[in-house]
Amino acid sequence: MTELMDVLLFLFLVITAFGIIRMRDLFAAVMMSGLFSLLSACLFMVMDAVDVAFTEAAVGAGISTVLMLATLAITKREERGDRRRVEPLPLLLCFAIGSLLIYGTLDMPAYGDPEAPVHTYMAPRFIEKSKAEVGPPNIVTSVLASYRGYDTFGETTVVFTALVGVLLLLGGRLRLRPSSTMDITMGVDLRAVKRRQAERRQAVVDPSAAGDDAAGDNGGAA
Amino acid sequence: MFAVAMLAILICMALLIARAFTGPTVFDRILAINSFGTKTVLLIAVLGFMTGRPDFLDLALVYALMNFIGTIAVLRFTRYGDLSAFDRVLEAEHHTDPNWP
Amino acid sequence: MIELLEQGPGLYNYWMVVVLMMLGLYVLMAERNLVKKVIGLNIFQVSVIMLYITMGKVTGGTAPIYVEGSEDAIYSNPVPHVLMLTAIVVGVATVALALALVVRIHEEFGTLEEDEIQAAEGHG
Amino acid sequence: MILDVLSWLLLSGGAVVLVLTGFLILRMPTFYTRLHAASVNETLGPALILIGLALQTGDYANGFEVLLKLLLVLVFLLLTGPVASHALAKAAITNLVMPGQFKRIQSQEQQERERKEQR
Amino acid sequence: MKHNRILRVPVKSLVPLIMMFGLYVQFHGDYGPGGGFQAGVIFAAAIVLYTLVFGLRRARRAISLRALEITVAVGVLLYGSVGFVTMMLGGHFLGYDRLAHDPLHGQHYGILLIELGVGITVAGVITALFFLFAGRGLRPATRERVEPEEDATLEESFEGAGAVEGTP
Repeated sequence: MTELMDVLLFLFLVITAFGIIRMRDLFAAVMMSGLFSLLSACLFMVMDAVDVAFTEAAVGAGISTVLMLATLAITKREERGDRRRVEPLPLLLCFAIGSLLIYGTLDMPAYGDPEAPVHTYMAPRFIEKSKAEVGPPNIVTSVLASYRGYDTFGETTVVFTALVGVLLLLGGRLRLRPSSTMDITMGVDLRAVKRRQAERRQAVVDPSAAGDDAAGDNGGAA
Repeated sequence: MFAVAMLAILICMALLIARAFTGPTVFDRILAINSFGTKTVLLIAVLGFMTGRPDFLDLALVYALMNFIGTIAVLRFTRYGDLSAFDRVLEAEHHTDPNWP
Repeated sequence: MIELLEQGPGLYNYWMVVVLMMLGLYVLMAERNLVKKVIGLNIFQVSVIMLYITMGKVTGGTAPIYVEGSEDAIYSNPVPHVLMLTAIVVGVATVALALALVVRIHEEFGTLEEDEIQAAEGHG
Repeated sequence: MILDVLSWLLLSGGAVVLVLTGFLILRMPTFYTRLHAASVNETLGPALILIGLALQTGDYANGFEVLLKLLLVLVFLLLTGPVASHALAKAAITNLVMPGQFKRIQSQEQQERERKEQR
Repeated sequence: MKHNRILRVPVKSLVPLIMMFGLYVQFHGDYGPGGGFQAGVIFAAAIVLYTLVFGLRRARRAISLRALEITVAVGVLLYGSVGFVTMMLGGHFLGYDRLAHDPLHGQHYGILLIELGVGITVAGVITALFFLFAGRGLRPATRERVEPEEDATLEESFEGAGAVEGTP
């Protein structure tokens, strides 16, 4: 049954990927990529990778989709629809590389083979010793946090750096721009407000010099 | 007997994927994908019992949660074309409604 | 079909992974739309993760979390899981950064199509 | 034994509900009728299957924990499913058309289909 | 008419529960699936859900971006400082054996601390990313730019309006 699930889910996955590629509507494509990610998380679950499934579900189906939707909200919803033909050169290249890779897989150990080279080095040691050396029952956690602690430190730093990059690109100084303030104030034109304020300030300034100081102080303090 | 339920879930998934692709309107797609998320939750639960280790139900909870968030985000997008411009609506309500928290 | 059920999928997983990978590559090469490219990158990334996880699976094994009270349980290989956990995290960081770039490009050029951007820059 | 039979009944009932509503989602003519099928698919199907699974937890060592989590998942699904359906219907009504005007929906679908065929 | 009451009531009660679930994932990661990264994402997801239903401004009033920046830095620093402390105690960088008398306990503390660091970092990063992307939407995407100086004076004058009017 698990094998059948594996086969079917992979089939669904490839069909979904095809569908995403053929879609013109970016919004629909983003939604379908959420579905794609849910499917792949199911597959990880079938292949015993519980932690990976956990992460993929949390990131791919939730956060990635939300971020992409936010991007679409700021940019465009539709792809330009004039070109519908298939590009020959990339297609040919993909076929060539793909057939080479498939030729390469012929030498790979079959799915689930316990004698595969991957399972003979490192992994048995982790599985046998990690309980005695590190402690937690979850082997993935003990490898992630203890044996490969450097790696995780690097990962955390990468996430941190990504935030720094996005802050540089999108952050700027963190307050609302005038045009957006206009949005929020239901179409009250802030420029008009500003003009009126300037006039009023001028009116305050003109009669006496004392008013000038007060208005200037207030403006400066704000 | 878990196999029967699993098979039903897989069939339902296939049907939902078909609807998500053919769906003429956006809302059909959203509906299909939302239902699909629920099916994945069920798949995790049944799979745990099938393989004899039903202690991974945290995952099912996460799937349900993320699916809900995704659906809400998509609906926000279709409703307002934006994930944040609906602030306007909320603010307006805030000004007109004295009972608003 | 029955043979397949008895023997297990064999190399089927790898082939599907290759197909996915090529789909992602095709999108990256042929598509002009930047958001679509990010989605293609996502597909490619999932295919790579899938390859590793496929290699980590052991027939008859369970998830690499110790089963209480049983000494002879077979576990799947935890090492690919750890590597791919890191890869997913880095992947979401990449996607976020790419999307931020897309947003900035759209603000600057008003379009998401690559050829239009090149034309606007003057060497299209 | 009785629990086993009951659980089997619930599981197969859930399976039937899932497949039937899945077909309905695919085959129903308009969006609102499909939504009708989908909300059954999102509440009744999972409820039957999860309760069926919950009756099986007695066989496991950590059965109580599993039972608790299953119920938590069930509560969460029953809480969020109808909310999502409601939000979906509301969004559809504001963006699309009212449920009574089937002809307009159908003509819109027709237009979409024609536009697709033209591509 | 109240806006989206049906959405609001369940979400309001769900958000704290989701946060609690995030904490469970964080500290249960040793025994089952989960860990710092997943917990951070779930924690951030709760905030995202709140933002989606109640609006960005309310969410930002609760959690400012400045605070998020500090949080993220604190997470990375926590991770790094664990490694530093183990070096100070005479071990390797991130060799947790030295953190307690019993190496197993040391490993336990070490894993707990660095998972906490990862969780804090990721929660902060994801929330900040969402705030940045959604907040960008508040500005209509046009090609005309608003110069910072003009921007500043506008805001100043808008905020100072009450003061100017208040001075008779």
